[in-house]
Amino acid sequence: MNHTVVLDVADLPEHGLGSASQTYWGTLAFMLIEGTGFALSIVVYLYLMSLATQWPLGTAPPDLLAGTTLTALLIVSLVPNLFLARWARHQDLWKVRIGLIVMTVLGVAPLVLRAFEFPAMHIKWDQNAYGSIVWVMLGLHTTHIITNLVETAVLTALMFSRHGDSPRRYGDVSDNAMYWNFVVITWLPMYACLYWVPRL
Amino acid sequence: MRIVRNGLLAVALAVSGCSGNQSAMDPDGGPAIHIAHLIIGIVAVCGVAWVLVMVMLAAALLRGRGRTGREITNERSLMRAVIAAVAVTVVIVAALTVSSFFTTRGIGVPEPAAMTITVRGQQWWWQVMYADSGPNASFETANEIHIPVGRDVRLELQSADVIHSFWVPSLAGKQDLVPGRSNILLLRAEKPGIYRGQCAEFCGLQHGHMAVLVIAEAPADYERWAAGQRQTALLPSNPEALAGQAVFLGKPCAACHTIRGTSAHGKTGPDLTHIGSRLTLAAGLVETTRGSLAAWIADPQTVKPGNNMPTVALTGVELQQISTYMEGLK
Amino acid sequence: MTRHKEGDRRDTALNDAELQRCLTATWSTPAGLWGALSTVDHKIIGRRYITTAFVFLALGGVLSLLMRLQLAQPEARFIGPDRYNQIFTMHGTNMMFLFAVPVMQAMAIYLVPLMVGTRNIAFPRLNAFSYWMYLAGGLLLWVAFALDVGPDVGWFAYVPLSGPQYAAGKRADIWAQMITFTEVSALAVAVEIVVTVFKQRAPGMSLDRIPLFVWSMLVTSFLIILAMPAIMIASTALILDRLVGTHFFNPAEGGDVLLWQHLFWFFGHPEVYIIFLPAVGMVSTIVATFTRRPVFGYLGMVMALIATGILAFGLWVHHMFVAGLPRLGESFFTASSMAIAVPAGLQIFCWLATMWAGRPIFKTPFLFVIGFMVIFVIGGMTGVMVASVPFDTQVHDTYFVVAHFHYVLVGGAVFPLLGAIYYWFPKFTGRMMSETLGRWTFGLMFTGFNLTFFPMHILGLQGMPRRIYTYQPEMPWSGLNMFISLSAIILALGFLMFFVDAIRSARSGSAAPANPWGALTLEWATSSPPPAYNFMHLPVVSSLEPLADDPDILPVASGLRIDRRELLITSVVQAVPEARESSPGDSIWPLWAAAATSVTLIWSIFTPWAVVWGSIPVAIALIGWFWPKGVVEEDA
Amino acid sequence: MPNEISGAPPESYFALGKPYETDAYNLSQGKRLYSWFGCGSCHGDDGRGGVGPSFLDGWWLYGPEMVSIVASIRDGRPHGMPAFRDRMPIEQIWQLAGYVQAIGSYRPKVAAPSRNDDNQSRPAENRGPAKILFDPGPVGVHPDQGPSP
Repeated sequence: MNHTVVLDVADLPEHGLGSASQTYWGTLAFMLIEGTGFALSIVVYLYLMSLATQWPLGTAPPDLLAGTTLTALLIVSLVPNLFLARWARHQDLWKVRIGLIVMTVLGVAPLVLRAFEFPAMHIKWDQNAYGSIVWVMLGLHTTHIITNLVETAVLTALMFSRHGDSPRRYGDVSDNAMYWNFVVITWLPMYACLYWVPRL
Repeated sequence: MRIVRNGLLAVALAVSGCSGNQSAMDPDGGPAIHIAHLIIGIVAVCGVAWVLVMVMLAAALLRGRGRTGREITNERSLMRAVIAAVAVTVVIVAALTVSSFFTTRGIGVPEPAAMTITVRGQQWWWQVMYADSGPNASFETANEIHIPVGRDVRLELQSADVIHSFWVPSLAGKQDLVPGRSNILLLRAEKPGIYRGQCAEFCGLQHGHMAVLVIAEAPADYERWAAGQRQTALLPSNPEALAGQAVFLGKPCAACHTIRGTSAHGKTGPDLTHIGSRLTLAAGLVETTRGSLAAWIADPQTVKPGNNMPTVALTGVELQQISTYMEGLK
Repeated sequence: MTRHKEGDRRDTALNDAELQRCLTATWSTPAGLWGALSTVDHKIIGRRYITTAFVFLALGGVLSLLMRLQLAQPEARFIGPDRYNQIFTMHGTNMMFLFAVPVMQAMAIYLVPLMVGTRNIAFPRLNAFSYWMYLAGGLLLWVAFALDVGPDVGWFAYVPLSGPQYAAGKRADIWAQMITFTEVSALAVAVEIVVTVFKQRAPGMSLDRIPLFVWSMLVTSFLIILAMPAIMIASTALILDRLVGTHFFNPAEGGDVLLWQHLFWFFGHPEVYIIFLPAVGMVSTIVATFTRRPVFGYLGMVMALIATGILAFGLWVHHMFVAGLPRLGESFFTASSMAIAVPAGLQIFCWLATMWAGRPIFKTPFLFVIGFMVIFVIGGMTGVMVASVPFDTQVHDTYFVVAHFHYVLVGGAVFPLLGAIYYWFPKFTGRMMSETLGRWTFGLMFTGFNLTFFPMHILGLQGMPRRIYTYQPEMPWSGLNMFISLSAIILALGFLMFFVDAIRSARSGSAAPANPWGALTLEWATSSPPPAYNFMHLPVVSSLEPLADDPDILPVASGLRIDRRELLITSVVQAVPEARESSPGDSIWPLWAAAATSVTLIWSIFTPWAVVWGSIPVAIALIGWFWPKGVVEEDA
Repeated sequence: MPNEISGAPPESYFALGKPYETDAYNLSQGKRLYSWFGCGSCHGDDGRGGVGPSFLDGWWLYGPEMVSIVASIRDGRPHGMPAFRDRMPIEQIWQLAGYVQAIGSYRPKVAAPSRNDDNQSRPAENRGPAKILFDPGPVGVHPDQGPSP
């Protein structure tokens, strides 16, 4: 088959940024998968609640302190995160490095608070179905914090290496920031569900 | 009583094989008759629709065969045809939905006041509890449900272990027995007969051997049967059976089975108070005879592999005695 | 952005031979074992995927023959209840999770990048990873079966039967963990396909110029993304119940056994469309080619695909009509289940209109499509029947339903798939399959299938339940069962002939030209089989049928780099070029990552700590995977 | 399985990989036998004891070996444990012994029956309830009461 050239693409950039990047769309797709998972876990929670005669089953509603502090911390962490995303767009190496270090610390802090959240539920996973769903929801979200933390830490290391100053890395940083927004935003309905629904 | 039952059995044998009929297309119960009409209706409509589609397919294929040049087809009339076909589909589907809805209402849920029988599914048999005639008169049987003809019977379906499904196709559609829940099913036989059913939800090893017989009798016959079942077990009259009773009570049998009127109060296995009066053994697996009882007791795991009855070590004589005793528990 | 970097080579000034040599050097997979293990070429992985899926099809077919042997006579003793339960569970699980879904995705892995005119799938390393995960999951299941620890709780694994109390041992855990493997691989492929279709379409391939097969795979991928998390939650809850004593499904402690069914069928019903929609795309493609005209009502077809995808999430309760849910709610699900007949009908009518207006050529792929029409419409009709609550109370969990879903899945998916294999075989291998054997295969399968499965409708109405390992001689079922078992041999012969034909043709079939059928989509614009780089120049598209305008001249783009794996990123709606993007090179890390993940998942059947310790090697493998290696692909 | 006075298991038992201790089928059969034969009426339905000693406190009056558990069930023990010699075949005694050993063991077994679909009063069998619930009691550890957990 003969070819006739009708389009010259030589002037296009060698790497797509933002919505022109595949990883951006891939991250969105994975967020859709995980978001569906989070939503379903909330549905399971509400379903079990609808069957129970009293809720929470056989225990008091969870203590608010640890969970609320964590929620506040997560919301606050959005601010440096948004700055980080902007610096990444501007490809400002030093600011991105600092932002990543801040975000790594802000990834560890919620894990500390999370350790107090499990006991604040006043129930273990093997006591009844309420305990099971509560532990699974907390566990599911904790896994996401940990994965994002590892990713942030690896990116931080990368930004200090010779591979750091490249549009590809800045793209990774902004995708990572987008993912952290997702981790924070999905927590909000879970927080409402875990801490406030039992008090209704 | 026995004569009546044997008569019934003979009729059932003549009609549809020795286990009674088990077919959705051979309905003898109110709900099943309604559903059978619906089935015939939907199958007819869908059958006609299928034939029409096939005619169209054949016509379309034959029409263009061997055609060479690209013929100008009138895309607009094609579009009109497709839209019309979709519209017809919508109408058919809506009509079927409505007719299905009305059938559902027709077979509805019985009055709470109707005669109630509790059926508990167990791996792999049916525990049947009659309790509607006062607390003293309650009794229990297994794998066999007697109901009076022409009366609504409300089955309360429960499960002791996994999910089972109660299905006697000639009388009604199926309904699951779900652990932790209680489901209701309306059963109504329009004429006397023995209706076979079996578990329809996969429930483990012996899911294939979990049959239940519904025996519909004239109300008078039913009352006679129920009166008999309410009695405690007869004290055996012949010495062999008496010896069998002693073996039964001395061996672990009594740990799992109840025989009312004796010291056997086990709850794990079926109530054996009137086991000799039941048509089948091991949930419809074999006919109740002295031989089959002996075979079952001697080696239940070969007769029905995986079932929950353990082998109990018995001598030949003990086996003889215990099966005589069982057979006599009418 | 500098226009030309140093050492940066473009495809503009080269003659064809030189360009081919350079592209081959950049894109081809090295020979040898290491190359095979580290390749990220979507065509190699796609072929591997397809072959593996067909091996599982053959194994699943053997299982079905064993079941037919056991059921041919009443109270047969060829297979005991324990093995039989494993066999039917394996058959269902294998066919759904290891054959039907993977094979459809595998076809997409091979075909979608070609049909949208790009050089590799998006995230090719993830693609390699997904294949290894799929293979590991399949091996887990079959090795377990060979060791007599195959799952025996049904492919639906209803609790409490699959729960801690009634499923002793590790059989149910193996089932649940196998689900995790296939889930991971299916989700990964779904993401790749979505991104490939969104961002890598040839310039000019706007949404209304996407081939119907690609549309169907796009909708399918979204179904996977939205449905699979449900089974992920369900199987995790099951494993937790069994391993660490949670109470999701324990009614005594506030759990619920119907929760499992809701979650399972919220996944399980879309699963049917995950299998069926790709087949719809295949049918559309084959119909268009063999009637010599575009499919009638492109917009309607796309809308029908999307409508089916949306409705698929509103029908799950029709699997639970006899579980004792409120009747009024059930009637709603009757209506929604019936409603899906409308988009399905629309598609059927559009194909009929295409055939009516076209010039049909009766080659083997088209024969399979005709077989599909005959069989699938019956399956659709019985689907309408079981959607009715009262009707379903009589046929649910009987052989009627067995017949119904085999009509839908074999008729609706396997027939189009086999047609698609005959159709694309020349593209996959460069050789034609035998037309004579193809006709025989079709004849045997069509006859064998209908003789095998049609009588099952009658058996179901006669009261024969599913999943029974035997039945008693006094039941009136033995005649039909023997007939079915004998007919199954005809069907098996058809499959055998297909396998013989495929293997023989792959070795010594007649050589195939680039476009043997005169088809009009982009995958036929390159040689058979395509080179490692798919297209010498990336095509530019200006209509729905890019090869229709001028069959000899292909409009293309130029200016891409050839010293690195480069392809074009285009915009989502209009497919306007946005960037030249590199595609990752071969890597062994996906294999290590899959191995580490597999060990973790299998280990976690035995102890929950496996998740903690196993995540360390998984993390190391993933970091190794993503850490930059300083190659040209990382230029930007 | 053997039924001699000592009750020592034969070589074949070890050659088969100690099925009554490691095989989930036998363990879950043992669990059913535990309830069918009314063990719970003295030892508690969950094994925490009552009239008879608890299996979950980490203490074994006659040691945790299979042979001694089998001997206890088969021949009975002083202070009220009846002999089951005539009530169940020796194979079932071994299954029951395996189950009792599993719930009282100091570490969870790989294969064990897991929780019941029932009300829970203790952790599930496969989590090693005796390890979790170990209770040295108010007077501390008795060196004469079997191996310490």
